[in-house]
Amino acid sequence: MTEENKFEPRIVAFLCNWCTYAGADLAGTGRKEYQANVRVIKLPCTGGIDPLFLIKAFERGADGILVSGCHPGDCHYNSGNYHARRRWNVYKPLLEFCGINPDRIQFSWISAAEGAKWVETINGVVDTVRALGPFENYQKLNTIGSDTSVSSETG
Amino acid sequence: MQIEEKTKIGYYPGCAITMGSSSEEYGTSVLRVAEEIGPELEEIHDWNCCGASSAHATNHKLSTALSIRNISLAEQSGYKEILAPCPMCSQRLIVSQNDVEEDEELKKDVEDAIEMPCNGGVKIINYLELIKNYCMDEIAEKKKKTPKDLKIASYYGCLLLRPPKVLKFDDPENPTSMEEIVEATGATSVDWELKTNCCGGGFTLSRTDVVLKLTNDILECAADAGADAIAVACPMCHANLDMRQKKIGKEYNRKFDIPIVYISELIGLALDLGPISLGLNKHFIDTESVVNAFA
Amino acid sequence: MKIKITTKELKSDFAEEVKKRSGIDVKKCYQCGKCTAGCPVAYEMDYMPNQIIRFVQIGARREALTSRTIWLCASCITCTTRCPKEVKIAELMDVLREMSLEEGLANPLEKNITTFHEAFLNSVKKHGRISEIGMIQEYKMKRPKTAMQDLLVGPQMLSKGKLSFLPHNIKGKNAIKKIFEKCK
Amino acid sequence: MSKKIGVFVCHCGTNISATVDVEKVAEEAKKNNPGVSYTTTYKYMCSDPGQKLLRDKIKEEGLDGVVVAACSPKMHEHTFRNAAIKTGLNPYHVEISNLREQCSWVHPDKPTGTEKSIDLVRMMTEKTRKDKSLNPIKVPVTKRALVIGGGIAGIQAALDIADGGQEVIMVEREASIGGHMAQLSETFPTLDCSQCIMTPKMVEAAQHENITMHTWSEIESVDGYIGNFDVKIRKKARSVDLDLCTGCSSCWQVCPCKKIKSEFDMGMGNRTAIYIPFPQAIPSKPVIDRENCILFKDARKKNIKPNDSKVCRKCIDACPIAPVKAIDYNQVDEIVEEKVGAIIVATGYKELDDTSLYGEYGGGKYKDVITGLQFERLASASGPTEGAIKRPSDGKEPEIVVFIQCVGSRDPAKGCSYCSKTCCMYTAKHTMLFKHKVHHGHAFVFYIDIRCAGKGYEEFSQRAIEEEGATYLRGRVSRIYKKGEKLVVLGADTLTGSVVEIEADMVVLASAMKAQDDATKIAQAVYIQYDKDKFLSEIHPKLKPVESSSAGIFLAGTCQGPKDIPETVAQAGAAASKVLALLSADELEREPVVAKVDRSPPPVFSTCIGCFYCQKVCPYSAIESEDIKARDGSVIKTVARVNEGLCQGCGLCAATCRSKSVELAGFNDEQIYAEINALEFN
Ligand SMILES: Cc1cc2nc3c(=O)[nH]c(=O)nc-3n(C[C@H](O)[C@H](O)[C@H](O)COP(=O)(O)OP(=O)(O)OC[C@H]3O[C@@H](n4cnc5c(N)ncnc54)[C@H](O)[C@@H]3O)c2cc1C
Ligand SMILES: Cc1cc2nc3c(=O)[nH]c(=O)nc-3n(C[C@H](O)[C@H](O)[C@H](O)COP(=O)(O)OP(=O)(O)OC[C@H]3O[C@@H](n4cnc5c(N)ncnc54)[C@H](O)[C@@H]3O)c2cc1C
Ligand code: SF4
Ligand code: SF4
Ligand code: SF4
Ligand code: SF4
Ligand code: SF4
Ligand code: SF4
Ligand code: SF4
Ligand code: SF4
Repeated sequence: MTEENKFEPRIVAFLCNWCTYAGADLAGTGRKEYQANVRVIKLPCTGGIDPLFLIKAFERGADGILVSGCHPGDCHYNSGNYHARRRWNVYKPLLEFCGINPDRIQFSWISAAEGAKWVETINGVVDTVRALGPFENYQKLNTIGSDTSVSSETG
Repeated sequence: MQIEEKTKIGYYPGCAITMGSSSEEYGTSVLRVAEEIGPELEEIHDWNCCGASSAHATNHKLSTALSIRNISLAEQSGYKEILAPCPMCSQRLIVSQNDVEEDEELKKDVEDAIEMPCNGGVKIINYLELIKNYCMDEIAEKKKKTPKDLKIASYYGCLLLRPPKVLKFDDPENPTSMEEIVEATGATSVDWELKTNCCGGGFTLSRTDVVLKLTNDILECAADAGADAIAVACPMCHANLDMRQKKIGKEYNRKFDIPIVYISELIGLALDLGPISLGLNKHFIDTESVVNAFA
Repeated sequence: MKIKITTKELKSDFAEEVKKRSGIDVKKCYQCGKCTAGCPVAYEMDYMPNQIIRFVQIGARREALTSRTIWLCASCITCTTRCPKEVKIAELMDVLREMSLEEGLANPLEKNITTFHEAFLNSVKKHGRISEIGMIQEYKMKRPKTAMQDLLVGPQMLSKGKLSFLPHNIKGKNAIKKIFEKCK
Repeated sequence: MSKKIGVFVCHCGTNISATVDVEKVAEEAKKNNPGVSYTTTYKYMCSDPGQKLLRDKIKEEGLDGVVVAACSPKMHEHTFRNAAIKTGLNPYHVEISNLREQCSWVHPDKPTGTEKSIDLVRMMTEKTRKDKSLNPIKVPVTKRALVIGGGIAGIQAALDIADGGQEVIMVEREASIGGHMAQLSETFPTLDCSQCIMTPKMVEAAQHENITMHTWSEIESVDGYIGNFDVKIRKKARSVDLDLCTGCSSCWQVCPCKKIKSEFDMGMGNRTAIYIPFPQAIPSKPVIDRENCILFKDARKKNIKPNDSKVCRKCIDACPIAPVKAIDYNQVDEIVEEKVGAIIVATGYKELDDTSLYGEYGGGKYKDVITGLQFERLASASGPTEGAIKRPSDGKEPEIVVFIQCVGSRDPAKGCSYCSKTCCMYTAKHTMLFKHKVHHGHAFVFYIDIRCAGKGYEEFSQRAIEEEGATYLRGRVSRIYKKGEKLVVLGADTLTGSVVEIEADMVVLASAMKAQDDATKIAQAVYIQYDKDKFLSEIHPKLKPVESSSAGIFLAGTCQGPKDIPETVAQAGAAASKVLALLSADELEREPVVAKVDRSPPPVFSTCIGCFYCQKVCPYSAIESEDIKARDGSVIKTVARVNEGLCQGCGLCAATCRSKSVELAGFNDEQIYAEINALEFN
């Protein structure tokens, strides 16, 4: 159990440049403290996120992922975030198929003005994933080898 | 009417510091020091009480008339300057003079009441001003004694300085004139915070509790700043700090033994005038330590 | 504390009346509270000095004239000295006291103070100068509850020759009486 | 060939170094990373010496990739990329690790912050390794500007641009330009008559040879990009031919529909169905209000063409223009297309009019509870009462007027947290105007704070109190109810701790300045952002206050947030100068962060399979189709191609393309995977 307590989830956040990244900056400007488990990757738009990026991140050891962009209707590129969401609907079964509990991937809309929401969201994601425990499927894959079958978390 | 101009300064003691009054040692020492180093003071003939806080607190016109009568008397005697060592008096006289200057109607009413004209042109000064204007060189010249290690907190109170726009004397928040005089006597000035705070003034009889609180604050501050004695230039401040000091101590559980000396007494000591001739025996809190410092 | 202020009060020209009597324009006060902050007696007052000004501003005549504050004001003029808008608060207190007496509104809880002023002025009226002992006597008689106060101080003062039994009478005693008459 | 990467870790004074061990970050950046050939830390990287250090080291160490670990890229990415240019290094080999906003400022624990910083730097280092040189894209500039909105902001901006020698197209939704300023009586802080200073500007704009004005018009659509916008303007059917009409007034004098509430007068006065909004309107030519005109109503009922209706026709009969009348009932909307290089949005504000919001103030039930703008119309010499202050209910002169500040502003419970910034001042003004007109009147103002920060403003509000005798009461009004002819206002004066009850004759609400109802529509039409209150967003509140998030589109006036006329005019001037700067060049450079479709050598030509999914998702219609032809002209393949002028670099296409044939420069898959791989979580 002590092992459990020590678990610190590793979170990757894919953020759009215009809204959420700026929102995260604002949290900084406002000196709003949050859990340090997150590593941010900035993209012009969440619509430009290839779902394979997410799978790759899990493969590299992430325990959870946040994708966050502008509010609907506020997208810097008009409709990018909408596409992101739609694509997510298409790829969700794919991720589940890959043995990834969809709770490990969260989406949110955080505008450049919502520093506090960023803090709330990121803390939420960290807590959720902490509760889910480490995502070990891919690590096992890497370390043990291909002969071990991967048990699906979602089952 | 032809008035003969005088070089002497009109002396307005006011009720509190005349002989046989509660603060007579102030008057005694002022006159004694003036005898020694000038300037020549001459009591204004038949002066009356300025009405002090009771008059201005309840009747502006009366307060003004009572004060102006004294100024008009001085005017008629040809004085160009009046010394009023009691700050209450000097403040009342100056404010009244200012009020009639600003208010033509008031001036008429007052002249009618006192049945004398009031032409202005007489300057009213307080005791610190007198010393600063006339006596600093004389003190330096005629000083005979230098106290050993005597730390003095200069306490101005309110009325010497306020209202500043009318009195136009020293810096109302950080005055220094008393310290300059203290240092001229050879004593050391201590830096302390409450030197312009109010002591409760005229509430000594009616709201003794208020006076006790305010004077306690002042005594504590001076004591904490390391003062051996407090110098004052006001009979009310003196009365409140000196006469009530024991009671303050009792009320606030702190024993004070801080002599309260008039600035004129300090000058007198430096000039080596006898302590008794300065009235130093009339204090409630023993002044021996101060007298001894000049030995 | 709750006061109800209605159009009648708000429209009354109390402020104008005060201005006429004293030249003090309370409208200038923007209620910053600096006067109160520096007032040595504020801790004892029922209304803060700035509230007294506020009462005058909004025509709350009764509240101002029946307050204990106006009597507790020690006339130290700290407030006037520091007011950023150059409102003469201390001087305003004078006017309010005057009006309060005229209208018989002086707060009975501060009777000590009003009595003291009376006794003081009576002495001046009688003699032209203060007879301290006479004044104290009058005051103590009128405020018997205070009679026991300062029992220790009085004799000490006498022994030090600081209280004389003889009043200082001035020559122009009558002139002083006249002044009192004319300045009623 | 492996890159030589330099890592520069900034202390930012102590902003970073207090919670991040910068030395350790620099050290770790080098460890196990042969690509990193140089690391250092520096107190202030963005300072001149900091930039010089960067330049010197690029040259001395022969760096061909740089990571600056400092503040947010939004702060200084530009600075450091520009520094790189001076050394000859392509700026897109410079990347920023955000150690300040997203690490040191939010993680006070030093070991934690240090560990995260090390990760962030490693991720950027890996990305940098994959960075490619990119060259700015040059696009031509159409030397003409569009100004949307003809209030004082739009007029000022248009005049400034026109005086600068460039052409301006101005689009105003209403029948006249002028906006809210034309409605005002006298204006703070100088109390000069609004019309007197406004009208000359309106006339000047109308007559300026460089300004083309479209009133009664709206933006239909905006396409294109900075320097090259295609604008479609809908000229709504005015029913009056602006070329023929002389503004003789015959028509509106005869119009029998006289009881229509005038929008310009905020419903305090009436107008006819054919009307000019106000006497000084520009153009001073009428429009027919088709909703209310008898003839149009008849035509709608009978479902016939308006001109075939036989009812009324008084206006056309009165029109003296011959042989063709200036009135044309059958006129239809017209779409005008314009090309412009820059756009200024100056669509202004609206006054809070949702009366239901304030049920406690009568919720619109009491006629004598009016808004600030209504009071302006009452006080205006050219208003419905010719400047006399009269109660709407019975036309009597009010003696006691209560003004309530912050109505709809600073009221989070009613959904509005911001301060409208102008109402403290205009309320002070209103009390003065009232006192000037009703000498025996009493003005009472309920306020929470008096916010009059501006040159001469504090003095202005104090004047209202000290000289003009307005009584200010500190507190918000809780309730207004009617008692006979009077309105009882229940408020408080928190300064005395008293309940205040005023029997008023009239109440004026300092109603909030709100964003226009269609603000979001305009924002979406021109691709710009807006804030939680629907005011249009500037890109940086301090350093780019008139720039929107879309290149080439600028903001002026109250569409960006509440402000008064001086500030509006200043901002309009600023926006105009930005436009003039933009239009001064024949072509401009754009960031090369754009998509590109693969072109391979024959026989493949392109990996693109021509599915055009990318085209479907591109929000800017930047994807075109291109035929790859053989020498003989026969089409070998039809593939996608990105129009670099239109592409805004969102990356949607790249994420969509299944054959991985389109990639976004600066954020290609290789770069992103490099970042992900660098996570080193395992
Ligand atoms: C009661 C009151 C009193 C005031 N008094 C003063 C004062 O005394 N002094 C002072 O300095 N300021 C005062 N102000 C503030 C002043 O009104 C504004 O600062 C100023 O009018 C803002 O001008 P603007 O051009 O930004 O907006 P507006 O005046 O609102 O102009 C916007 C224009 O854009 C048009 N428009 C809107 N949407 C579109 C669209 N989609 N397409 C085309 N056109 C569109 C509108 O029709 C309008 O003509 C007052 C405000 C109020 C509410
Ligand atoms: C304590 C404080 C905190 C502040 N905080 C903020 C804040 O958080 N956010 C914010 O937006 N604003 C803030 N401000 C306001 C901000 O400082 C000013 O708005 C801004 O600096 C004004 O810039 P400026 O260029 O007009 O003037 P300045 O910064 O004063 O620049 C004027 C320059 O001109 C030079 N100069 C002067 N006279 C001459 C001459 N005769 N010849 C040649 N050169 C001359 C000066 O040396 C100086 O370099 C703050 C101000 C203060 C006082
Ligand atoms: S200091 Fe002056 S302005 Fe401030 S509250 Fe007192 S009187 Fe009013
Ligand atoms: S004059 Fe009165 S109100 Fe003013 S500070 Fe002194 S005691 Fe207070
Ligand atoms: S570069 Fe950024 S982090 Fe470094 S000193 Fe400048 S502002 Fe601070
Ligand atoms: S009558 Fe004809 S010309 Fe005259 S204003 Fe009307 S439309 Fe214009
Ligand atoms: S047709 Fe008649 S109602 Fe309609 S605008 Fe003309 S005059 Fe007015
Ligand atoms: S400007 Fe004044 S009245 Fe308007 S919202 Fe702000 S504080 Fe309230
Ligand atoms: S999505 Fe890819 S393959 Fe399809 S047209 Fe676009 S670039 Fe070509
Ligand atoms: S990146 Fe692609 S989808 Fe986005 S604007 Fe450019 S071409 Fe269109």
